[in-house]
Amino acid sequence: MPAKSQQGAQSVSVALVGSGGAGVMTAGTILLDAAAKAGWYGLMTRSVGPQIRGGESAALLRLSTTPVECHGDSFDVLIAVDWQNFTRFAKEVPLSAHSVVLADPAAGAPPATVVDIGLQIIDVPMQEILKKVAGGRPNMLALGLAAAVLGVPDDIVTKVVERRLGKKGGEALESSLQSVQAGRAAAPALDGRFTLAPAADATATRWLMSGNQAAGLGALRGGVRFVAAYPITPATEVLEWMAPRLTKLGGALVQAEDELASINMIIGASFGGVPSLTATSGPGYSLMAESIGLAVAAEVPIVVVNVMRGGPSTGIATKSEQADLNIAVYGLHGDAPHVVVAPTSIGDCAVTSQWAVHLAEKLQTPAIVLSDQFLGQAQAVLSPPVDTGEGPDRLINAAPQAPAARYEVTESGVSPMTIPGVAGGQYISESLTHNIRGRPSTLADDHLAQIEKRQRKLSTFDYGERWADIDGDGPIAIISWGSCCAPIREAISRLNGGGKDLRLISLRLISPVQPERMAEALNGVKRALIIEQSHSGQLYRYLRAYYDLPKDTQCYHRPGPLAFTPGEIRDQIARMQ
Amino acid sequence: MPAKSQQGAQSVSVALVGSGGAGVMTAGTILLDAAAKAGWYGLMTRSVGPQIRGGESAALLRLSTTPVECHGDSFDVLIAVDWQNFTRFAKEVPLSAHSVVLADPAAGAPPATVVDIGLQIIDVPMQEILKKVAGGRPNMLALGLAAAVLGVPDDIVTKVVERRLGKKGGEALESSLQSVQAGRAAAPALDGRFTLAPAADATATRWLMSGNQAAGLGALRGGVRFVAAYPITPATEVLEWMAPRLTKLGGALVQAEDELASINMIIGASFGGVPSLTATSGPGYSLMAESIGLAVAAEVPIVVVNVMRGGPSTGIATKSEQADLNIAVYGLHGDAPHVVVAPTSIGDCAVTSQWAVHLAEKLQTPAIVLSDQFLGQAQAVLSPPVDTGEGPDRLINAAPQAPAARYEVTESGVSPMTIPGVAGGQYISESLTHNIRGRPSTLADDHLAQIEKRQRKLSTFDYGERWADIDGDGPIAIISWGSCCAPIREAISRLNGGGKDLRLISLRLISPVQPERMAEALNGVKRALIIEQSHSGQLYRYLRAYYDLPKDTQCYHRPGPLAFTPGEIRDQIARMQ
Amino acid sequence: MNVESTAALKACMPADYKSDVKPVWCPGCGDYSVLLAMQKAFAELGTPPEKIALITGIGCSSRIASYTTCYGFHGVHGRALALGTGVKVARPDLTVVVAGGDGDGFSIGGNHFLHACRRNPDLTYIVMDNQVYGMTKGQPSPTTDPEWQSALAPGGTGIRPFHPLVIALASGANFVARCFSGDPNGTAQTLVEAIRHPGFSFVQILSPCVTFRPEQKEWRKVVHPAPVEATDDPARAARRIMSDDNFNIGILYRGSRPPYRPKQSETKIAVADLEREFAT
Amino acid sequence: MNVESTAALKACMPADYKSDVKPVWCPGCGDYSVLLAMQKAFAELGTPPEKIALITGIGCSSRIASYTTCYGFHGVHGRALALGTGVKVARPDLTVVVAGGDGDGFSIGGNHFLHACRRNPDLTYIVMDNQVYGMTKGQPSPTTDPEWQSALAPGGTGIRPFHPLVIALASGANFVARCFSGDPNGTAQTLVEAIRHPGFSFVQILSPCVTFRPEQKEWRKVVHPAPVEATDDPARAARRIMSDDNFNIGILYRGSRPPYRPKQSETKIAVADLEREFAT
Ligand SMILES: Cc1ncc(C[n+]2csc(CCOP(=O)(O)OP(=O)(O)O)c2C)c(N)n1
Ligand SMILES: Cc1ncc(C[n+]2csc(CCOP(=O)(O)OP(=O)(O)O)c2C)c(N)n1
Ligand code: SF4
Ligand code: SF4
Ligand SMILES: [Mg+2]
Ligand SMILES: [Mg+2]
Repeated sequence: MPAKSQQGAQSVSVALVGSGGAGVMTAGTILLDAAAKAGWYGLMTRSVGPQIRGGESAALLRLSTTPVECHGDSFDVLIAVDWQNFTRFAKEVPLSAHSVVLADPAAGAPPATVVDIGLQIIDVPMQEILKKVAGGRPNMLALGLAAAVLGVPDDIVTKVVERRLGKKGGEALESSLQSVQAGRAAAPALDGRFTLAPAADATATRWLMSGNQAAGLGALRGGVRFVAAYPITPATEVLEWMAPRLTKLGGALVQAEDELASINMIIGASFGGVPSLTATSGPGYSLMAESIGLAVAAEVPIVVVNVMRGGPSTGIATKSEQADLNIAVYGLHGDAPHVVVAPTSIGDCAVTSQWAVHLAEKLQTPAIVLSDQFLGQAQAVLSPPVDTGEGPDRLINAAPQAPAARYEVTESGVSPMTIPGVAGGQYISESLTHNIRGRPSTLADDHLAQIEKRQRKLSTFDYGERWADIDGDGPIAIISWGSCCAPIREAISRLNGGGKDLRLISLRLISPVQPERMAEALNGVKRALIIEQSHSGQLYRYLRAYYDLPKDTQCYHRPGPLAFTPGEIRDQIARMQ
Repeated sequence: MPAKSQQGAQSVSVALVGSGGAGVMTAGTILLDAAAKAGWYGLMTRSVGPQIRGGESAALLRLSTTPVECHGDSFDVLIAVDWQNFTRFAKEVPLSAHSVVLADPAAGAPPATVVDIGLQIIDVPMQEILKKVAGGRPNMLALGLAAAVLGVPDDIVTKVVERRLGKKGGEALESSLQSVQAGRAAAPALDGRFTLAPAADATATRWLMSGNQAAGLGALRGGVRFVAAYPITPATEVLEWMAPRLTKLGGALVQAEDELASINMIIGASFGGVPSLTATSGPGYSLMAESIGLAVAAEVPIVVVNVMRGGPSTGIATKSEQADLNIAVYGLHGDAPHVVVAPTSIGDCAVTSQWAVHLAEKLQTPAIVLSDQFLGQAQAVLSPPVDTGEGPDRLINAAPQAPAARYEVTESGVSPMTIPGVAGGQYISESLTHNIRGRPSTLADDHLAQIEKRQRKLSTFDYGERWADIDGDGPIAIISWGSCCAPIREAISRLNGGGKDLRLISLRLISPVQPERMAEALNGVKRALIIEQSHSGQLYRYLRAYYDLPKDTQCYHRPGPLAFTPGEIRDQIARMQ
Repeated sequence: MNVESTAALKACMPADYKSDVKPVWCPGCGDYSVLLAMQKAFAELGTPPEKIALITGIGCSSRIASYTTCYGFHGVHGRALALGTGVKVARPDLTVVVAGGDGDGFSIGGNHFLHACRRNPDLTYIVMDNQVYGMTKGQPSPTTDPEWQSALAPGGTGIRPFHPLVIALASGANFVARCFSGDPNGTAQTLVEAIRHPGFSFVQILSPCVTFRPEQKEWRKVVHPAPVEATDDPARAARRIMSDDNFNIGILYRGSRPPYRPKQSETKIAVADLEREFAT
Repeated sequence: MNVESTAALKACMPADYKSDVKPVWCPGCGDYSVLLAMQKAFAELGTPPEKIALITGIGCSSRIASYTTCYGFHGVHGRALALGTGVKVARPDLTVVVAGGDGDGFSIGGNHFLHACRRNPDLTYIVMDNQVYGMTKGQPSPTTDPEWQSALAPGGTGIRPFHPLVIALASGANFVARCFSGDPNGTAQTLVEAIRHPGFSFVQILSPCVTFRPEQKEWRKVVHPAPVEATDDPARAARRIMSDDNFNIGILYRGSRPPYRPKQSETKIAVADLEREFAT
């Protein structure tokens, strides 16, 4: 049930469902955009069926007076244009006895599972109403209904519809606007139960973006100017967002023939001196493993964004899971230390990917960004993620003395690099075990010296405070990462007393481990709970391998595809308290 | 210093060094073979330089009255045909003040590092001597020297030379035999210091084989009849040994275009009902990762032998390291449980690979055999590894009722499989998340049911006693694996009182973990020492993640390429005691 | 009717090869007709579904296996030909058909295509070519024309398209044909011949993606039968194909290379016989 | 003399491109002469070593980068063309030469070969073809004849050899030549032309493996200059190559496709300009 005050609700969840492809998604996007303009924050995810096009789909929105990055325990309002295949994604649209359903009786009776909840079902004769609108659109009618119920101002909705659908031309636009109005007119009076309160900082700048776009932006901010990639769900939008923008920045994106090519193309480009990135998901990441190891051994900076989806194998391409932690951390043959970072929120995809570029360049190593489908494909209205100002700070030897010692053993472990074109700096970037000059060697001493150097540069680097976000200082620590962080934050804030006995550690730096910082972060902690979306508890096992965790450490983990809800997590925490 | 009794030494180490390619290796092989015929056990490894052919090389032998699978702390006898590039592999031929060097003064002075040891250097004018033998061969002269020093009977050496070099024809054979005799005649009297005592069980059957051959034999015993592979050092011999033998057994080996093809070919063949295997090393294994995950998800039995070499990346192809444990255990995207086993000795490569076939087939999952270059390429004279009698015991539904539920959720977690060709059993072997009928599904329930089933079949299977070899029952446990086990066994037996306070756990089943058996194995243990050949302590971290180790657990680990010596390990153990 | 368990007992009908799974394909997708053609071909061949292994990669087109009643494998992206080769070598008694899309077969799977043509296993490879990555929502594939606009390649790729038939011939395919999904009967007939032909048979089927390449609906108007009979001279076939308009439909080449069969020795032995070689 | 730091100041000599690393190659290996030819070609081009990026895979032949004074990359097996494409796109100012063996380029690397030909980046690809895997001690490669005996393929592979030049032409290579390592001067001359030619230039160099294919020492006797001049008609070039004896040495095709350059927009912007699109 939405918290309701005199000023209206703090947050409201609305699901727009209906078959026929993009219809409800368009309505949802307009609603989200309008809400942003009206000063609210918000989140929209989509649920699609197996059909490539035209199958069932649902736009799942949550609008809020404060920043919001997860859905609630149940949806307040469900607007069903039709019920086609609703059962397929019913679990993604949890409803409660307090929910309200607006549905067209002409589209058939609501499914028994919905009726049985005992919620309020209000008939809205949508098809009937639309008969009166020339070219009437059910999705726009649903938009009008939702806007009315939530109290999103008319003029703002109209403006957004005009901007977004304007290119469709006069008549189409006109019937859309009329459908919206018809929806508004048909909306039932619900005592303002779902009307949103005004946002506290309604005039502050808001951005509407997905995590995948944010990751692209962060990479460009960090200095990436070359991308090679092979399309894969749910990472393709990172690439499709970057492609046209790179050409405007003087960079380039090459669609490679496969992931083996894309990873090697970026290694080549980075060897040439240009900060480079690829984006993929589990199956593609697996194919890149051998050559990520090459970048480790040859010490070539690269960034690989893995937007995790359900696994194993082809798995569930359109849904989220956090089960690629193992392969990201441990998935290279030989001893091959490298950097793994993970965004802690949708907006943080920008900050974390910018940081990844910086770390890769600074440490001359691959940096893996482990995002996930939820973060990547959710659309959010959020405060603009900061530009950290960090760029590709590569240690370059601009005036080399021959013979070049490309792999010189230095105290920091970082060896100055020369860039092709510069005389006297020639060297071979080498995949074989090599000596300081990059000459192949099978000597134990050379092998050890280079292996130690590569470990040292990672272990001794000062990653600063950004390794994790730490909230609270209670004796019970929750450790988590990625898209799990948002529902955990909400669960904590809901707990009695604002969860004062809790402390949340949202990890951003997964590898290398930070034992000292963790010890400090766990100072005073008696019990710990690790929360993650994997069946085998990958994060828990990893932390256990490398950190000294409190004796009483538990792990709550389960696979995808369903996202965690704040309520589900609150129950887990309550059990600890 | 070799243990010396009235009956002679228990074991003697001899290094034959010299440039010019295979010469000393041939001599070494003959010596090993002859020693076997004379009733001893033995081991031979080779050290080669970077040159593809004709570079420096060394045959490193150890002959013993009891089974032996590692070199000693130093070599007793070094026979140098010449000193070319000796420094490149000097670390692999440790010498002590008790060692004896036989060298031709005409080939130049011994390197200072050798002289400085203060050992006995005996001049043998090899070139001079060979002038008197038509077509004289330095390597055969070295063989004669070695045979004389060690006391390998003349007639046996002659017989082996005849058998092995017979095909070279009359004159070549004649000059070889004469060179051997010339060597014998030139051998200095060394007070029988390095004469081997007769073996205890001199008449027992002995086999001369490498670990790679043993792995091939085990696979064939287990029922493998299809192999697809791409050549790679140091795994190629598994394939080259199997290829002609498979054709004789009615099976087939296909050389694939790359590892992506080879792994998929064996998955296809196994789907077709034929137990299948591939063999590779780190770089090739990395490339297979995506499709090993396919075999996990689609539940297709396959065996992948990874003969580990130095890493990361191309690394050191010809030397041993144990740094692919991480990728073998954790290297698949998504939650993808599978079997990982590792041979504990050269002969055990046969037993472990046979077991791997059995487990893969029984559990319908990929089984990874983690061998290493030392085990794989060392030649040993050993007691014949047993045929365990285990075959491909796949759970087959021979009389299926349509509709087929290929991925039926069973208590054991193993779903009966139908084989193409059988009517009514048709199903789709599916890489997408699927329901029990193999139909693609994105439902949380189906996803969980199949993920749990795949974990359950591995976790609940009874692996029996073979999960580890446990020697001793003292309060200090040493846990190790692969080629480390042999020097550890020797170190323990050397320790005062035969290391009674020690207990050695040589792991054969790496994954899935066996917490109960380990707890039992660690019963009464106060302290533990984990020993492994990796820079990052991969085994230690893995055990820490999944097992409850004693509070006082230490890890001794370093990278390759040098093998551990018993003395090095004894020192580590001594520190614990 | 329980198709699966009775199929072997009676004459096969196209419907016997159709499963109860609803395709995920968009309404109007060319792949529906490919499925139909495949069913007709299997029925005409009279091979019962359990004797057919239909092996696919990943993509819209690669979903086809699920929609049949054959044994099938929906593997990973780009590796179907390797899977299929493994099946065929291990089980020469099965009819192996490998199918997928242009991205699956010519982009990520290009190497296996080259080497399958060369190796010449006795199987049939069907590529449903829509000149786009359908499944991932509209990126250019190797057969896409260089000017085609897309989010990933604004302004077009500028890259010359891959010519599957020419490459197939140059690498040694033993049977080469082009079909159009809009003609399921003709396609079925070609598939029958392709499957019957020994060795590696390659069939490119132009199969429109109505969602991301709606202009391909026009293909119906431009396809036409190949003006001449299939040749058994690869050079002539290549010349013809290189100079045709890419809409020439028919069997274009029939070769006579013997199919790949791994060597087998005359003398068979038991594993225990191998042990002798290790005795010292 | 410190070659590396003074190279840019003076006319380049072949010796300026030779490093102090001793090759691992067997005495008599054909690759020594390829190295010599490469040095001569670089000297004649006058490109200083620091402006050359020599990118290789894994194999005996792929060791060549170490033996020069150029910038180099000794990557992983089979991916040299992808590495080289990345270098060239990111750094169009560099002269990019990719080199390796027949296993590296046509077996594991076959897909990148196809797509590099098609994509046509301005680089030169040299394959030292010895029809064997030298580095791993003698297994058949795609160019090995089907009867060749080896431990891995007893009785021969029975598989038709891969024809690199035909595939290169069919996939769009812009310059195609065949050389023999035993003729370092001729090879050097061809390399000069290949490197100068815009777009993707492919040069197959027959380079004997004296250790695992000693019979290749006889190549010296059978190679002969191509009887006709290079053509600019790919079909004609293909026909000629398909019917020649595989020992025809010379430049066989010169095309005129413009090299690959990723699209660049006229208007340049700053990253901050992108932020506006997110504002609501
Ligand atoms: C290794 C890997 N990379 C990328 C993908 C994503 N992916 C799925 S299908 C596909 C392309 C499909 O195109 P095509 O083969 O032409 O089939 P179509 O959908 O057009 O029928 C891609 C890139 C994947 N599943 N696996
Ligand atoms: C992924 C991977 N697979 C296999 C190998 C082993 N390997 C190294 S070189 C080589 C083949 C070399 O043949 P070629 O490219 O013809 O070069 P050559 O040695 O004949 O010059 C192979 C298979 C490897 N290094 N990496
Ligand atoms: S996206 Fe294209 S190829 Fe895929 S199902 Fe739809 S129409 Fe067919
Ligand atoms: S093995 Fe062959 S290719 Fe390799 S270096 Fe020796 S001769 Fe040359
Ligand atoms: Mg397609
Ligand atoms: Mg070769």
